[in-house]
Amino acid sequence: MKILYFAWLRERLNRGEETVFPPASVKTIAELMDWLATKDEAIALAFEKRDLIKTALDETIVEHDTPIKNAKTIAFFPPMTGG
Amino acid sequence: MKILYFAWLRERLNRGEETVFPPASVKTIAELMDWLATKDEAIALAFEKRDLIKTALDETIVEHDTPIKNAKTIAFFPPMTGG
Amino acid sequence: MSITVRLQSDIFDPGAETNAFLTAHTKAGAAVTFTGLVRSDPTNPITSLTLEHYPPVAQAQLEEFANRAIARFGLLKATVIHRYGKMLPNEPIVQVMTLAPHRNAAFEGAQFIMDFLKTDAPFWKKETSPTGENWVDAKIQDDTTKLRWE
Amino acid sequence: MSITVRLQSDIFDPGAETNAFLTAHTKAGAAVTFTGLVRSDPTNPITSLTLEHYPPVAQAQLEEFANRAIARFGLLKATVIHRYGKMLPNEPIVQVMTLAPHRNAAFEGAQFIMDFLKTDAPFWKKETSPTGENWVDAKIQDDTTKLRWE
Repeated sequence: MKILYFAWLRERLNRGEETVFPPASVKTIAELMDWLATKDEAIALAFEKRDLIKTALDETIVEHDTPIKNAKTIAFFPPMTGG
Repeated sequence: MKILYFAWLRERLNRGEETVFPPASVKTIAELMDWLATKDEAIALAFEKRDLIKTALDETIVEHDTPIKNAKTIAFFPPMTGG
Repeated sequence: MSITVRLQSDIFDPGAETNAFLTAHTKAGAAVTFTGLVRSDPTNPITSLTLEHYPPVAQAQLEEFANRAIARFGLLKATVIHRYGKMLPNEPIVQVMTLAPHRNAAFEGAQFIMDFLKTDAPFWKKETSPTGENWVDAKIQDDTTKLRWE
Repeated sequence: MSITVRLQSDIFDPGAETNAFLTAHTKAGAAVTFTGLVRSDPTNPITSLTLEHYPPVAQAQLEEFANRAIARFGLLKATVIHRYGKMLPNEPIVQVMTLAPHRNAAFEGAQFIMDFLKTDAPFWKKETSPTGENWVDAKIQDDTTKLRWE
């Protein structure tokens, strides 16, 4: 599963993407965030305020409680500031 | 005193302006409209629906009950349709 | 001067006017251009539109609306261009441009000016169609729309 | 197609885009162009602004907002141009253009697209100033503004 990071998340983690293999017990995006946080202290810190992290699953913006199923790409990013 | 007519008022009356000399008893625009109507049947007809006639006194848009005083120019016109 | 009002019979170039309006301005973050076009609905086509106006009052009223928009919405700049005389379908009739630090001010400033322009600036439209000439009726809806600013 | 969404790093010409958008269109009576500019307030000047984006999602979201605006306000046409990469003060960042039979639809359509673009399209702004770099915080006000369309 490919993970993408954008904006200050990308800068803080020093990477824009990575490939991870979460166990079958990780069923939702929220659970994926918990699992990523246990593996990496920088992620744990960056994900501390959960409501400041937005997510997209296979290029569709979704809520944290969305089931991952067979998703190929999950993106994490801060609230948008375009325009 | 100069009177100006615009749009369909001008077309119906066949004139864009005229000079009139109302008596001293004509004190407001509404009274001027009454007086003009007594002098000219086309004006009487055109002024029949008073709320469809807007007015300006010396280049300022005003209500019908405005005193004329020493006004130089009074304009009559239909509701505006610009833009 | 932060406001400009131009009445002219010549056609104007909407994009060139926008670019001329968008000169560098400290604090500018948002610009809105509204362009009113001569509409010729295929179910009721017109061959031309003629606008009559009362020049000094039209100029003064548009300057007043622009100044009130500047004060009310904190605009940095506002320009109104309004044509008179004969024009053809799809040609521009009017353009209102606003510049502001943020988008809501720019949008609302332009809407405010257009709402008052529609009902309170002395312009009158006459449509010419294959079947004759017709003075356009004022819309009650325009009076209602304007009430949102009270 | 009545909607166009373009993401690009190159600067664009606001007026030329407006003119290209204003092609003759039956029923068109009103056009609105909103242009967002790189703001550099003199009390807190920046040297440049850099926009990061998530390309496929940004494209899809903007197309969705434009299509929803077309359906909701009866627009004839809508175009969104959004830049990414590095840009300088006073340069255009974004332009939204709407074409409609009447002015309220054109204004509201452009406002609707901008309101959703601000909060729901994946773009992120980083300001560079003489004192360093700073990711711009999202504004709660933008979430509130969007609620007017519910």
